[in-house]
Amino acid sequence: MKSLGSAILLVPQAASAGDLIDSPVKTNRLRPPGAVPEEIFTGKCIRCGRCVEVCPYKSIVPQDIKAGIHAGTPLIFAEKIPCYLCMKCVQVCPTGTLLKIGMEEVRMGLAVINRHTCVTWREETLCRTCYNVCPFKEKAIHLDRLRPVVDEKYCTGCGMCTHGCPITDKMGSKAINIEPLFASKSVQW
Amino acid sequence: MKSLGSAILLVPQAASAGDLIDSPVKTNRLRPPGAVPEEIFTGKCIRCGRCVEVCPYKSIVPQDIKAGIHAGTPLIFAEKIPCYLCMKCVQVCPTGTLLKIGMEEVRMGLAVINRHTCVTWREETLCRTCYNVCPFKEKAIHLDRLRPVVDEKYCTGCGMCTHGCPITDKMGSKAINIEPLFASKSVQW
Amino acid sequence: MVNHRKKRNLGKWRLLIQTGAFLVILLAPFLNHYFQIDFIQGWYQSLGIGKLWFVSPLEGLESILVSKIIYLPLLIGMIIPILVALFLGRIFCGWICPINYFCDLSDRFGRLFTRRRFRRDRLVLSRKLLWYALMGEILLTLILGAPIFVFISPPGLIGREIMMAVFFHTFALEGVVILGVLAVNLVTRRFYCRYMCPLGALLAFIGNCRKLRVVQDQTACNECGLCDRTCPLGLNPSLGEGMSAYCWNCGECVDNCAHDAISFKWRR
Amino acid sequence: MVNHRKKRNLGKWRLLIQTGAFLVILLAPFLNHYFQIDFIQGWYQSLGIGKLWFVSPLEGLESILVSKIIYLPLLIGMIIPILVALFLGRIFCGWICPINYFCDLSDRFGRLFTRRRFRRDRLVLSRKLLWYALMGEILLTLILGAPIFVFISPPGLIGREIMMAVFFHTFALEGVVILGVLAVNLVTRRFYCRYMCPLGALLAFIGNCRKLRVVQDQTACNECGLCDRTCPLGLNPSLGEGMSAYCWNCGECVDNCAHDAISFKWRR
Repeated sequence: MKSLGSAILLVPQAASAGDLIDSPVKTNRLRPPGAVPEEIFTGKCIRCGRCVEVCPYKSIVPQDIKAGIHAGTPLIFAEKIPCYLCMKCVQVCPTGTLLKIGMEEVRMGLAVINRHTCVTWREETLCRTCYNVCPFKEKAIHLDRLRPVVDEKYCTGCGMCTHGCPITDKMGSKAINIEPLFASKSVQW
Repeated sequence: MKSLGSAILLVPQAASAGDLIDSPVKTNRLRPPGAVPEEIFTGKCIRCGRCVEVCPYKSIVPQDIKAGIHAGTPLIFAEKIPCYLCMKCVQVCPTGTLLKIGMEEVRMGLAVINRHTCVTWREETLCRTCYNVCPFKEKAIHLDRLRPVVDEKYCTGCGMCTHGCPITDKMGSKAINIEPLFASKSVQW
Repeated sequence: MVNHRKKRNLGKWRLLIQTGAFLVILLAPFLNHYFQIDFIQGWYQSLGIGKLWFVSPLEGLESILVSKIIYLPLLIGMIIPILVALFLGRIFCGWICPINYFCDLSDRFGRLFTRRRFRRDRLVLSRKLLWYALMGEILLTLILGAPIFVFISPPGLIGREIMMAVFFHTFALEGVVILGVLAVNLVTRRFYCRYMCPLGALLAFIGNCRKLRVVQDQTACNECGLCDRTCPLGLNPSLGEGMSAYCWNCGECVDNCAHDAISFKWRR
Repeated sequence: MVNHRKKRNLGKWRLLIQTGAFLVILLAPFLNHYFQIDFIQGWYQSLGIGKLWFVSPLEGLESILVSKIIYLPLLIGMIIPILVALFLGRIFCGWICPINYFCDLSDRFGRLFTRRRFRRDRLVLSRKLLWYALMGEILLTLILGAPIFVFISPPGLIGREIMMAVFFHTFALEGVVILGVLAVNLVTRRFYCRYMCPLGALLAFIGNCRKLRVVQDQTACNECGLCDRTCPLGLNPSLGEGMSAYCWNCGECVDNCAHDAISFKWRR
């Protein structure tokens, strides 16, 4: 719940920083791996599109002019095509907007389970899709009395669980969603 | 008690650093968030006043010529208007006198409870104002057998507790005060 | 038509290089997307060939100015484009940029249907506008905290639209900028390139003291004025404007001079 | 009164720009305080417009010298002011600084009541004092470990006093410096700017080899001496002192020359 709270705080915080137009980053809308804080992402990214071209899964989609000053910046729609952590994009980013990091260090966000919609937590059935697809199974997601539990320490926010989750509520949310917590970090100059 | 001790040491220490006039930083007189050590604060700050202008709460007050060489530098009077940790000032500081840090990393000082004046510690009544107003409740201030206790690990020194504290002694001190311990840190060149 | 004493072939070489450069950004998305061959990625904001990175000097400068962080690989990626501009001037515009390629193609196409070899420029402004475009672009970028003008830089947009079409079978809305730039070219040749392109301005600025220049031999010149009419940027090589910062060394005037009075010279 | 052959309007443009610049620092505190619109903050120590930062070169230099820490955003904030000074010289003083704005206004006001167009300078010292002021200021700053002179820099003080009035409904004591500077202006025009302002000295130093200069055409000059009397800094444009480091390119002499003998020239 705490995580959700701070994720909701993200947008007004970014707006108060003087952005003319709000960041497109929100639940299940993530920057690629290794992204610098959202505060300077749009300023640092030169819209060269190399991360988009190099991504073998078409996970990374460039924003168009409707995103205002964020147009041209890359975004991952976690529930559509998640990041498979191949780390090709961080290798080609020429500006350091995506910093070169290892697979386990990726923190695109944090998976948060909605215990009110998750069928396993509602004790309707025994689904363990998120657990099965997690690239860090037993670390990022483990089963606690057969119910999935996320560990902040290991979750990379890749979104494979969100993509795999069979539950979609009326608002389009999955029963496990990625909150881009780390995008709100501020820059150290 | 250790904390109080080093706070008292602060002023002579700063003076020994070659300042012609003592630093205005003392109990409840704090530099804004992210401030560099007091040793170089006055040298690094160019008195542009942008932190003062941008603060939505008027927490930050520029010193006038009576502060000697410190004139024009920003100061927060914790018991009057504390810092609400909106972090706008660190965003605009052009010189890095206020470094860009996150809300939780702020260390403007440390809240120290005076157990002789605090009505809860004196067991006169059950006041928990400081606990209630703390932005990091349960972390920075928790209740130990109903009495407030500060945790150095989490306290940012924002002063909201000092501002909220209903007790003011004859000297103008509150029952919980902010000691600017971290201002005495020395610079690593 | 003027009878050429010795026809040079710079124009054909330029067409070849422009076509090759265009094929690179046209084919790279296909190779990336359908064959997972990512040897070449990107376009003229940043082009990666194997492990070699080019970064456009203007985009790189803006990224540094806005983010206020020096990232060494970015600087290294800018070295080759800056060196090329230092020595050869605004040659990227004349010989590589797909916008000028399209404009050149449309000029060649037009010549098939009209007897007039050179189109007239209907709207001529002060050339200094180019510098104001650069300054305005950088100021606006700094105020907004995002490289907004460059994100709609026409050569970059062509690369992006090709990629969008290949990858997502759609076009981005901002592609209309390309159409606008090509449209104003019909009013005045290279209108955008002459007066408005901040990237061209930066390259021109860097190349102000370039080594390779278009030089006029006044003894051989018979003042026919053909070079002045042929220049797509509306410069007057006959008045020595091939030496100015504005010339992008395309070599049209060199090609067209009937008396060998204009040539490229390498200045030591 | 002299009959002007061709009246230039530089003076009116200057008044307009000065007024605009003053309105920015006058209105920004109101917008910040009452409407929480923090698009513009600060004044002439550091002005923030959106994500764009200007930092005064002198204050930035002192901050680096005293703290001995290089902070990249500070350097980037100084780029534009330094570039402007490199190309245009001490133009901030002449066209933006609120102190000179007030002095200009008082000059204009005075002309309403007296027939003498130009005030006489009652105390004329060596112009080199300006350099000593800069050196002394930097030395004192380094000795004290605090930018003491600049904290009482008059243009900065005006910004601070406006902010103090809006935010705290009070004035800071050090505001008397402004009154002092304006008072000595009555003794000798721009006395403080001529001999004492360290910021003006630094800008003059940076702009020593500036591109934009006031140049005198000796063939057109009839040596009437009007330019010399009109110069608020007491320079003699008729002796070519418009080319010296001291000139702040205000254009008063250009405006007042009856024979078009003095003009701004962009040096290549």
